[in-house]
Amino acid sequence: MTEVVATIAFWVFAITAVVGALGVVWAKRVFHSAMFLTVALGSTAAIYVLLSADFLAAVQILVYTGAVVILVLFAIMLTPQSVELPTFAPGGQQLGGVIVALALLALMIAAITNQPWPLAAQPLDQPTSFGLGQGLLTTYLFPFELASLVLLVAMIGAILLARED
Amino acid sequence: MTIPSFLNDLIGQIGALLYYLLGLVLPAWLTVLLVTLIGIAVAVTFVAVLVMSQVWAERKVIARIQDRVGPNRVGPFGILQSVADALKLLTKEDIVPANADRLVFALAPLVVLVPSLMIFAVLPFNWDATIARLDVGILYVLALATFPTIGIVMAGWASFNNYTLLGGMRAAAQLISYEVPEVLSVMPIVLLAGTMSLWGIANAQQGAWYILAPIVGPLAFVLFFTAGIAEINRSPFDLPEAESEIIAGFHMEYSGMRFALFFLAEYANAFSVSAIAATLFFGGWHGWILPGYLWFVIKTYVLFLVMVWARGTLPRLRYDQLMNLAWKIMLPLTLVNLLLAALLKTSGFMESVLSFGWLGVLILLAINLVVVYILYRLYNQLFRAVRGSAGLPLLEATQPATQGARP
Amino acid sequence: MSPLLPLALLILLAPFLAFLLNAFVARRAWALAGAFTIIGVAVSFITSILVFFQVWAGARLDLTFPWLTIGPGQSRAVDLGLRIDPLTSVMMLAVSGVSLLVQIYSWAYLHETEFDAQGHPHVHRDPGFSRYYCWMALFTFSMLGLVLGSSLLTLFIFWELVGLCSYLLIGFWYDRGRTEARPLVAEGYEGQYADARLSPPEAAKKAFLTTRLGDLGLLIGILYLWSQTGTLTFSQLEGMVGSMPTEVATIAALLIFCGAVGKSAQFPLQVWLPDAMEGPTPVSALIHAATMVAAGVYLVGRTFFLFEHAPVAMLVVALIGGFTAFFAATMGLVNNDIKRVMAYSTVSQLGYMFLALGVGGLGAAMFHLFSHAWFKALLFLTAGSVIHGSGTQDMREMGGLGRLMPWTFLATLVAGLSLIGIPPLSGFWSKDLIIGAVRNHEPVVGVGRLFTLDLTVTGLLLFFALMTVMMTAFYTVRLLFLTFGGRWRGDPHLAHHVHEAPAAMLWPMLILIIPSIFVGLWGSPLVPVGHFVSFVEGRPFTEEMSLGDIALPLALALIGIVIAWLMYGLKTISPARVAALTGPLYRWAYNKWGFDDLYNALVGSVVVGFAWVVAWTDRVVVDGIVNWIAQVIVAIGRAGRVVQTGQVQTYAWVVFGGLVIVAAAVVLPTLGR
Amino acid sequence: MPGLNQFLILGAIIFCIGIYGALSRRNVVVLLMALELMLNGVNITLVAFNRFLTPPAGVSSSPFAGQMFALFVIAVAAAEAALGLAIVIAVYRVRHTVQVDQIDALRG
Repeated sequence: MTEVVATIAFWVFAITAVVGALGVVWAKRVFHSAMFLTVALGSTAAIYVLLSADFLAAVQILVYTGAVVILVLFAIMLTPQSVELPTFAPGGQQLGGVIVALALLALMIAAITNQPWPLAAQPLDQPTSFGLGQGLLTTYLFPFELASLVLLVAMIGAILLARED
Repeated sequence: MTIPSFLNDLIGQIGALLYYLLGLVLPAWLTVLLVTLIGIAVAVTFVAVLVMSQVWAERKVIARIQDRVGPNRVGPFGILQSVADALKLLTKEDIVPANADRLVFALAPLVVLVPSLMIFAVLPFNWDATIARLDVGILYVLALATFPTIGIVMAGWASFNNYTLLGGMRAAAQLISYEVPEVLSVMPIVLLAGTMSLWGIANAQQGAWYILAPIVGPLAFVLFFTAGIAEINRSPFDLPEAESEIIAGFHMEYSGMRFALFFLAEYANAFSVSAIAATLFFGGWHGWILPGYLWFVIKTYVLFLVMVWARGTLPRLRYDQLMNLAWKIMLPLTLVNLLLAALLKTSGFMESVLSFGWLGVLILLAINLVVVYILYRLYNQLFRAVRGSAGLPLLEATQPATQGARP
Repeated sequence: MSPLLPLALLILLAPFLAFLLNAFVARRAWALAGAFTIIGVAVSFITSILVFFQVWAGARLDLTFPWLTIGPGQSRAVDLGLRIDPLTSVMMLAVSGVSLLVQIYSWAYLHETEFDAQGHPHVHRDPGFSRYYCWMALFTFSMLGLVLGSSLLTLFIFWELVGLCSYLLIGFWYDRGRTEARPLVAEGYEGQYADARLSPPEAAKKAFLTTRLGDLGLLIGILYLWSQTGTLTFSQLEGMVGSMPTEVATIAALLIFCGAVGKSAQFPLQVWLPDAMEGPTPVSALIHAATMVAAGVYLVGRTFFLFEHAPVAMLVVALIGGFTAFFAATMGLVNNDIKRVMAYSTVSQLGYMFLALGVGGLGAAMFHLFSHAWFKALLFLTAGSVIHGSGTQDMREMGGLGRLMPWTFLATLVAGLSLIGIPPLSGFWSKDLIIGAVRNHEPVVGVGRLFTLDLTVTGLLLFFALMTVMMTAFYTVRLLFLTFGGRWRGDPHLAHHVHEAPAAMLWPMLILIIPSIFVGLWGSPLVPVGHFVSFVEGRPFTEEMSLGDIALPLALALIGIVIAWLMYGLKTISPARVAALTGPLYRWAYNKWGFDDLYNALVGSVVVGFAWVVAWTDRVVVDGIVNWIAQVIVAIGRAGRVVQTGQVQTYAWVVFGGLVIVAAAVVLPTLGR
Repeated sequence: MPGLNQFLILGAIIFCIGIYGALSRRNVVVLLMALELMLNGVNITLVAFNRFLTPPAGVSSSPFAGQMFALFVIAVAAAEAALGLAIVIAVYRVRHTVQVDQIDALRG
């Protein structure tokens, strides 16, 4: 029964995610792109939940919708376009982009479907926050510190870049 | 417990009953679906009712603070006043500005409202009356608390109006700034409880509420509550809708039903923030005699009234003051608090004290009172010192106020 | 661990510390700088005395540690280390002792007295005062390290260090230009000219480069020796030398001797020492008379076991030493510059030591080195005081100083007589030992008999030695008469400015008189205690002194004295006439046997020509290639800039396209499976 | 219940859409959004792996390696967004445009 729910949920959120992504790419106005981005990211979070990565889902929302999207909105509002400029690149570039993207997609799908994955006996469904915390402070301590350093540097850099004068 | 057990487990009992009855006639999945839908409906109605009561309470209290009578026409003590308002709003015409971005304009209120409803899913009304005992409950709440920001920005942008845009940007900036201290101020409690699920946290306060944790508890509470108030743009942090500056801010162009949604969301948020605070610091459902959910609701309401009190007494902050408070005062304090919490946890001080039972609780209380008093005196000293030396109050910008705010 | 080790370290570190302090702390504080150096050197002198007595009592130190180990299995080691044995202890005594006195002397010497138009004296300190003491400390440290080194490498390091210090100190007055030839203001020498002299920097470069030639030989020798034996420590080498093929020993010995030749200004590399006199006189006294120039002798003495094993090398040493002694003396005869005369005498005395080494008289050579260090240093100090007092260094402009600066005169007299070899002054004993060694040395190569004169190499060497004795006597007495005898010939205005040296300069000289007199007794049969030679060579030594051995040199010396007396004292023979008679010879000697001109010509033609060719190659060929490459690259860049559209998305497109290709390369092959 | 492949393909699709967006839009802000999309695709893949695959012995002691990676990716993404947008604003302040084809000072 939960199977059914999960399947339904997967397809719903998968489709919303893809639609959101396409919306980001195709929306005429930048603001709409941002909206669609929110949709895509939110449904990604839902997908995480389906993958029983609830902590990650929460973080995803917290970071992306809470911070990244807001920042994007800020940037949009702070950089008004005086004249209406073409939002899309010329056709040739479009075509190139499509070709590359599709080719890569085809290759990936082929690889995914042909790969004999070493599947686990049964999917891993256990509360993650404890394990993640454990890992962050033991095995992955160094990457953890590194990440914090990266964030610090990014913060300072952003401040330096964006300040007036 | 002196009260009958079914009272203690009201919601759960009803749900079970309903499930049983429907199960007699319908296939399983349909039953689940129906019960879920009914649950959602109940939740929404519950919230709506809640909000009405809040609105009434707030108006009454504010009125008393301002030495007025407040609503007293509709129903006894004007209890039904908010119902009337709601009806009025529902029946009003729905105006959309000419060159507004219709879709976004329409979506904005929902984006604001839905998450604030979703938060209710994890509120532990009682040890057995928690809809979802989410493992990452508090994180889930904080995550959802960020959605309204987007909604507000959407509203501000879609209304195609300078004031609304300003309001939206203000809201965005404010919320982004206050998210940081909010999250960080919760962490000490998570550290002490050793879990992130609200239910777990509430459950862990069997012995003593975390407000009693020496220094850590009160500090965390003050920080969290302040940040929470700022998060939901309530006075004194209501810059996004500062009447005297930008008229009504982001929801200036909204009217009727859509405005009602904003309104609803605002009070729902107020409730959920108070509820979370009650859960984190005041032991959720823990109490004596009365059933747990009553305790929960009572605590929540008390905290909500504190919010009202603040709104009634405090003036609105200036923009630079707002930012300075977030980044220069609250953020460092939260970090310090986290450190203290780690010390407390590792020292096992609380456990050892609580081993004395209620005596221990009193000891903790005494400690906290002393600390609070000392800090209060210190703050006053500091305040005077700063005023005396730099001629600047503590909460103002480091640059002379003449330069003014920089939105 | 030997009890000597801390002492050795103290000896080394005291001056080094002084150097550091001077270099980094006392750059402005001149008095402090001087004090540091003097104290540091004094410490090492006292310690050297302690060490000497311990060594006398039989203590030894031979400490080596591998500086780096290389080769298959870290098999071969390059060692550094310290070694103390009688030779070292004696050298340390001389070095630190002389150095100490010179440091004290320099304090006053570096305070120039100048006279303004009214003739009032103005004492002004040399601006480079701290610099001077800084380098002096460094030199003392290096010299002590040189004698303390227990391996050829250690020795070489300090060898180069002393070379550096010599360079720095010769060029101490780097801001002074050349001294052009100027007409003399000296009665009796009207129309003559004081010689032109190099500027200190030039002299420094000359000294540095010339010695570098020899050092190159030494370095090659060290490498060769190491490649042959795999070790550089003296003790191990000494052990191996027995099993070493003679030709190897010979090559090594000759190469090492190259270094000695360079450092000790032996023929044919003697040209630098006279010009090195451009440095301050105390420097000449310490470095270019007593210690550094003697380092060559010490080197040969240190590696003497090698030479003993290589007769041919010994012969070469003897011949070069003898010849140098001879021809340096000839140049000393005719030169008029007081310091240069002494420089030539130094060269010739060093030649003497090499001669002694060449004929197997290690002890004799070392003893002459030891005694010579004292009296030659004294001689230079007196010269310094003379120059300081009279303001000129051309002897023709002096005269009559004996009355004006009696103490200096006394010191010069003692030192000079000791140099000549008048008994019982120290020079006599050491020289006597050498001549004895030469005489007892059995001929290696004979040229057969011609008439009745035994024309063996020994004969030749003996001839050199004895002639040198005579000439030494001549030029020393000549110096004495010209400088101190007669009356003041120089500029009359300066006459009343001539003054005796100040105490700080005087005392070191007076102290130095003592060793100049008594050191010799150590090497004489008169003293019962252990003879110097037996002390240094570590074998019982008894010297049989036939009357002839003493009489012949003495007679020759007296002849020289008398001639000089006649020419410069009584003036019965006019030097001018002598010069006129022996015209070509005189000029030949006066022009230093034309060596400077020869080398200048060599350098001027060959080296410069070669350099021109090299420069041309560099300019045209090398630079040409480089420029061509650069142009090619620029062209490529020009072609390539077309690709750089500056459009981020173009770049990104290329990146992802590359990603696609790579992915295809990875994925497609796997699809079959 | 959908299996590993569906999730992987979903990730791939989102990733490729991100590439397409990054290549075909002109507004720098949109470019950044497309980048975020690509990162999300990667994240989905990582988390899916984490759930469905057993890491080979000795590769990682934690059962949550994949989620850990995703976590770090998110952190880096946040940093990247902050910096990117800061740069965008700085550029806008100088050149008054965020059209990527007008920001070509590096043209050779």
